[in-house]
Amino acid sequence: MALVLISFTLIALIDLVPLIRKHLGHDIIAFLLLFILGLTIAILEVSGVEIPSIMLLLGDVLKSLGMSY
Amino acid sequence: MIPRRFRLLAVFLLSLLLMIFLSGCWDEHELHTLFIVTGVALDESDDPEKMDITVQIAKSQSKSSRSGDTEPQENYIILLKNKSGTMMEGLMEFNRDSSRTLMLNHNQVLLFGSSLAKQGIKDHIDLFMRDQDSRMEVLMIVVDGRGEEALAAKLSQDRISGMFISRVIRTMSSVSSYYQVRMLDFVSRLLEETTSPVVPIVTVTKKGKMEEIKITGMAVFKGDKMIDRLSNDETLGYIWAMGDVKHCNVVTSTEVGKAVFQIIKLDCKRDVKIRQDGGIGVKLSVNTTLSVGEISGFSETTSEELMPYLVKIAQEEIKRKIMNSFETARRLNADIYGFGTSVYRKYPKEWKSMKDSWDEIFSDIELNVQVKAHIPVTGQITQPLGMKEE
Amino acid sequence: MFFEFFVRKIKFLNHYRNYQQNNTENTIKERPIKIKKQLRENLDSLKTILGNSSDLKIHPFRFGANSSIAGVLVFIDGLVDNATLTNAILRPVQSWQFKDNSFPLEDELISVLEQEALCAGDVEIVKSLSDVISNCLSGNTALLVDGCVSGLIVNTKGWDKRNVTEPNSETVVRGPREGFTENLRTNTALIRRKISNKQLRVENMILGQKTRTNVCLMYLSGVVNMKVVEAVKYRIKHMDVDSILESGYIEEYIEDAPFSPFGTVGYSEKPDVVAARILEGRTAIVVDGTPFVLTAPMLFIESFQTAEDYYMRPLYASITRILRFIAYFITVFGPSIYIALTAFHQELLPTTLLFTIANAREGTPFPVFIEAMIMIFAFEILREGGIRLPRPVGQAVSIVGALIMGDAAVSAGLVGAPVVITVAITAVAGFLVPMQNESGSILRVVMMVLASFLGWYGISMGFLALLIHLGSLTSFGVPYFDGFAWTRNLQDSVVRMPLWTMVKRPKDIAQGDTTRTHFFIPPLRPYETQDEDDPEGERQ
Amino acid sequence: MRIDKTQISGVQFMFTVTCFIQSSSLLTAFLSEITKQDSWLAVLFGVVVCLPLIWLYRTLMVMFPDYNLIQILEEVYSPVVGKTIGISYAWFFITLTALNLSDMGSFSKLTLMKRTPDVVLIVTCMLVMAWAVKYGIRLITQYSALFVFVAFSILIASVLLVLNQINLQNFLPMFDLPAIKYVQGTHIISTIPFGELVTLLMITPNVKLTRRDTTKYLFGGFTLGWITVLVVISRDIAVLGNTLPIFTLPTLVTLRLVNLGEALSRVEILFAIMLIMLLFFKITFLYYVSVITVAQIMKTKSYRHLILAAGALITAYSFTLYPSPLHHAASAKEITPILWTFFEILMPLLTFVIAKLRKLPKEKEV
Repeated sequence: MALVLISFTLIALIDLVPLIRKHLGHDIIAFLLLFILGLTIAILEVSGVEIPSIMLLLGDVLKSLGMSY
Repeated sequence: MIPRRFRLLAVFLLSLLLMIFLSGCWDEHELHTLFIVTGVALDESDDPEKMDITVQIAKSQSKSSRSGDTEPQENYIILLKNKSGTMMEGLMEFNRDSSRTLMLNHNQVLLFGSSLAKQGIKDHIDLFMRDQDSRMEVLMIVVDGRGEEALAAKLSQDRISGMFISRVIRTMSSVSSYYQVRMLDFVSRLLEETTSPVVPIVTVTKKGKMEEIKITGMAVFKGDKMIDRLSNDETLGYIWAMGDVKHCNVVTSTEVGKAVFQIIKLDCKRDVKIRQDGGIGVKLSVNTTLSVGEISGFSETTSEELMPYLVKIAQEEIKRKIMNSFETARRLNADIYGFGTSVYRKYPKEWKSMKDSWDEIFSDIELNVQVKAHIPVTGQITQPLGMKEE
Repeated sequence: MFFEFFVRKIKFLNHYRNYQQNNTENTIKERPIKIKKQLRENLDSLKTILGNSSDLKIHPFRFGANSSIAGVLVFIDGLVDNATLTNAILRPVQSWQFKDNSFPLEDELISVLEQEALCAGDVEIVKSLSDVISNCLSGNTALLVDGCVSGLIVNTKGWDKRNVTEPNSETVVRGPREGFTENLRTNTALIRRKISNKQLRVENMILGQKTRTNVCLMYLSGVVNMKVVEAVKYRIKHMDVDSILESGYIEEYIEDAPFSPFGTVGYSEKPDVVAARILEGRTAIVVDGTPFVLTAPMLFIESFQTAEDYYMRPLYASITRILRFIAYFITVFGPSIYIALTAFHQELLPTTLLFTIANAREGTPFPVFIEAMIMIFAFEILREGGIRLPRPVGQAVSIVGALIMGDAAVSAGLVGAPVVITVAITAVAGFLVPMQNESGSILRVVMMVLASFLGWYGISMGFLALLIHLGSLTSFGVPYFDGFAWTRNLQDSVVRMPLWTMVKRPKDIAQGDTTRTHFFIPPLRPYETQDEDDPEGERQ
Repeated sequence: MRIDKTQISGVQFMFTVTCFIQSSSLLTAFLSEITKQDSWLAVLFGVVVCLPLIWLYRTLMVMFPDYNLIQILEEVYSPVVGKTIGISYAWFFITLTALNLSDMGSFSKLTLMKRTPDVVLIVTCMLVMAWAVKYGIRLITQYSALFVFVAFSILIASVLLVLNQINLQNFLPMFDLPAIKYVQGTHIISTIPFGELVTLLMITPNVKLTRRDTTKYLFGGFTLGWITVLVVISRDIAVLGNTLPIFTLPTLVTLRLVNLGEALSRVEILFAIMLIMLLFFKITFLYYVSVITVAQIMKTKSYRHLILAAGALITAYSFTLYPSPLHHAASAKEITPILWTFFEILMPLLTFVIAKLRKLPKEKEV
């Protein structure tokens, strides 16, 4: 957990700070999008929450549509 | 661009992070914490639920303790034994009870006591296939008697019997690759369902203070259970029928004399056919190049007659041996040749109906062996001593 | 606290960078002091400027009709050649007579002296005392005459210098044996003698506020990539350095990647090597006072090309070059692979070899990594010891170190024999590529650390990271690792093709005249004459 | 707007294609489990199926030489629709990266580092890759030729080394499996290694080639790639025979069987080196493409700031993809081919048709 937090803090320090300094709106949004998504998944993962596999979910959907081997 | 200060700071901190991550060394195992396993033997145990597991470990010789050359044999190997239901449990127990971890990567041979082999070995080899540590090319051997005896054997030729057996087998595999039964080959045969695996069988005999290990034929399996064995002679017939033989002797003796030929090259073409009556006909055309190794007798034959005669008796002998071993196979109803697979490859459609009744079809196979021998080389002398002129 | 230090350091670097960028053209220039009419005044100010240095010689004399004119010779003792001084200046000036007995006036006197009296080829008129001083300091002699506001500078340079000898750092079996000396002019002359081409440019500049070192930029105009020359000049101009004692000083100020283990400026001690590089379109930087001449841009592949590669026949040269690549690979990855194999992946060793190693390792007290580290460390100590010591003693050190210590350590069971062998091979392999010795020693340790953590995986990652780093490096705008990108300059990369196949100069380095020869001409066979049907007959 | 300004040459482009296909060719278990001894036939079918597909990609590259895929989508559909499709592509690329990354992790774990946690292997690898992505497309593609060269030499060496164990009988019987298996096998091979070439459309602006050269290099690279796949699969079938389907890494087992005397055994490390290198290349490329895609959709000034965040996302995401390698294998056989068909075949085809109908690109024709 600590490691995850440290590494994400580091990433924010490295990339976000200069972005904010330069006032690059688009870049900040793109960065935050990726960052928050990654952080959420990582934290959920570390704290032991079972994250459903997207691939398997999609597979179930496809199967229910009858598209499968 | 990222400002320089952040970049430097980042590189520094990231490498720090890396260091924290890396400080595990999960896979590090130094050599002196390992036991190098050179042989594993599985035997029947008095407890029917369990089996006896023996592992042979090559002991490393510390330099300082290498006092003299005449060290007792016991110091070269360590034997560990225990009794357990499955292989995995056995290994766990070994690791618990010994000062070092067992390393199976260099395991040379997997020995089965003949009594265990008769009960079936499929369940015991699963671990060896699944575990990444062990390799598919480990040799499978059946020991006449108990496998642990072979591992404990003191040999005059090699200090470690596991290495010895694997070297013997590898030497034999230059004669025919069918002597070398790796786990992969065994599994491949098992997967073919109709084919009976054959595995070399070794016998340990006492010879003074030392022991001797010899290959004494092949164990024939039906499924994963050993049912019988081929003698050395029958084994020759078997490998000739499988083809691709080099450096092998053909010993013939007739009333007029004895001749030993050496096979330079032997190929066997196999042709399976579905007969009119639904049975299978197999035609083996053996094409071989021989050299004359030794001739004695034949004093009544002239030199012109000699060569055709030699060819004839060699052909007959080869054919006889092949037929011999085939009869044994038929008697055991074990398709050691993989005829079933040949049929499957040639007639995949018909095969589906034959597969289930293969045992009956096999016992009804019509085998037709044709041998063609050439003897281009007679060795350094052309005729045996004392042969008639003209 | 630790971070604070780091941040401060980085802040400083940043600040310095800005300073460098703003500080384009305000190098401190002393205001020139004019030469005065009174000789005495001049001498006084000279003495105050130079302080009463004992090697400053001021030689007063009189000349002209009736010795009516007072003059002085100003020079630094030891830097001037006394014979030249006497024969070129003193004797002709003192015996010189005015032709028409008319006494030339002041400044006229100086030019008359220059044109008529002096027996020297390299004479210059200067008007400021600072020029006088700087010239004197570089070995010239100044002639000042009472009543004149200008002086004469005569080239009398003649200090003790080393002869052109065979260089120690790059010895050859076949090829020229001369090496550069510490003297700038000798060095430029050595290059000039190899390339007597009108396009060879020599640009002079003086660097170092305190040392005032002469530095020459040499390149073949029309062949050289002018962007590189501009970049070199630009970087040299922005150097803010007070002393230059060796070309390494300059190298550090102009290189592309100061923190990389790989040097991006080449150097050589041999005129033929430098000449060859200039002919390929590189720029040479000759620095006074050192026999090492810098060349830029430098490619990674250059470290593996030796002068002898081109003097030997191509087949063997290619083999030795491949050998050098393998050696470099061994020197970087040797110990780490050993660690990975013995501590992580024993399954990859052949069984018999494993027994051998296991026997050797039995009873040694340290883990493999520590063992290898100790041996590498010991080797570096021995090497350093051997280099700095006088040669006979150095040999003794290596004998003691290599033979006695190594053997004793093994037989005492402190380290295993295989690790000694590995380190020894690694060390020897490193000497095959002397240019990359530094990077080799650093990377070796890095790889060992990686291997000790992650085994083969660590080595693979290290290798890939190394590739990335190499790929990202540039030397004066030219990709550093480009010779290995497999798509260009193939005739002279991993193998050396025959010289007649190298039709083009290396890409990116040369610009303009990139063709070496116009035709791809293999050697003619002796019986082959210029027939009509010779497809290449028209090349005549 | 060009986010990454580095340029790559035609040869580099060609070897990139080859490298890309090669890297997936070595994990052939997906295919060999289904089509068994006829896998090589499936590869050939796949090649035949993919030739028009590659031609489609090539046409899109030639039609829009200055646009990457996202820009093409925005041009062909309206910006809003294009962006929506673009986001789905972003997901596709990120998922591809994550999939390959977890492949890399599990492969390394299986062959080299049995007890090391996945996280360590993946994070280490990701950091190195982030470093590579930072320098732009040129850096990584300039090594494609080297990697292809190494891969080919190892491949040839491995074929020679197992020559004595090859049994051509293992290819028999041909066409014995139900037809649906061949369809499935062909589908897998055409979507998993070959169809992933759709990612190349993201680097079109970095490749300045004429129409002819594009065709030449694209198909040249593709040919080299499929030949590798074919050789690898045929070799494995010839050596392993009917045991082929039971192994998770057939190639590794094949190389383990190499045994020419005691010294020349245990060469599987070659395979490990090769696969790590090739996978590294592929993941770096995909990583780069993912970052560029996100940057393109969000219209950012530079992509460099997104590298680490995207890397973190991909790393975290790769752990959630499949609960176990078994699921991975099952899904690769049944689900992924169908899903990928949308991105790799349908979408480009649709785009092409609509672009033709709308007579795009308009001003470029001049």
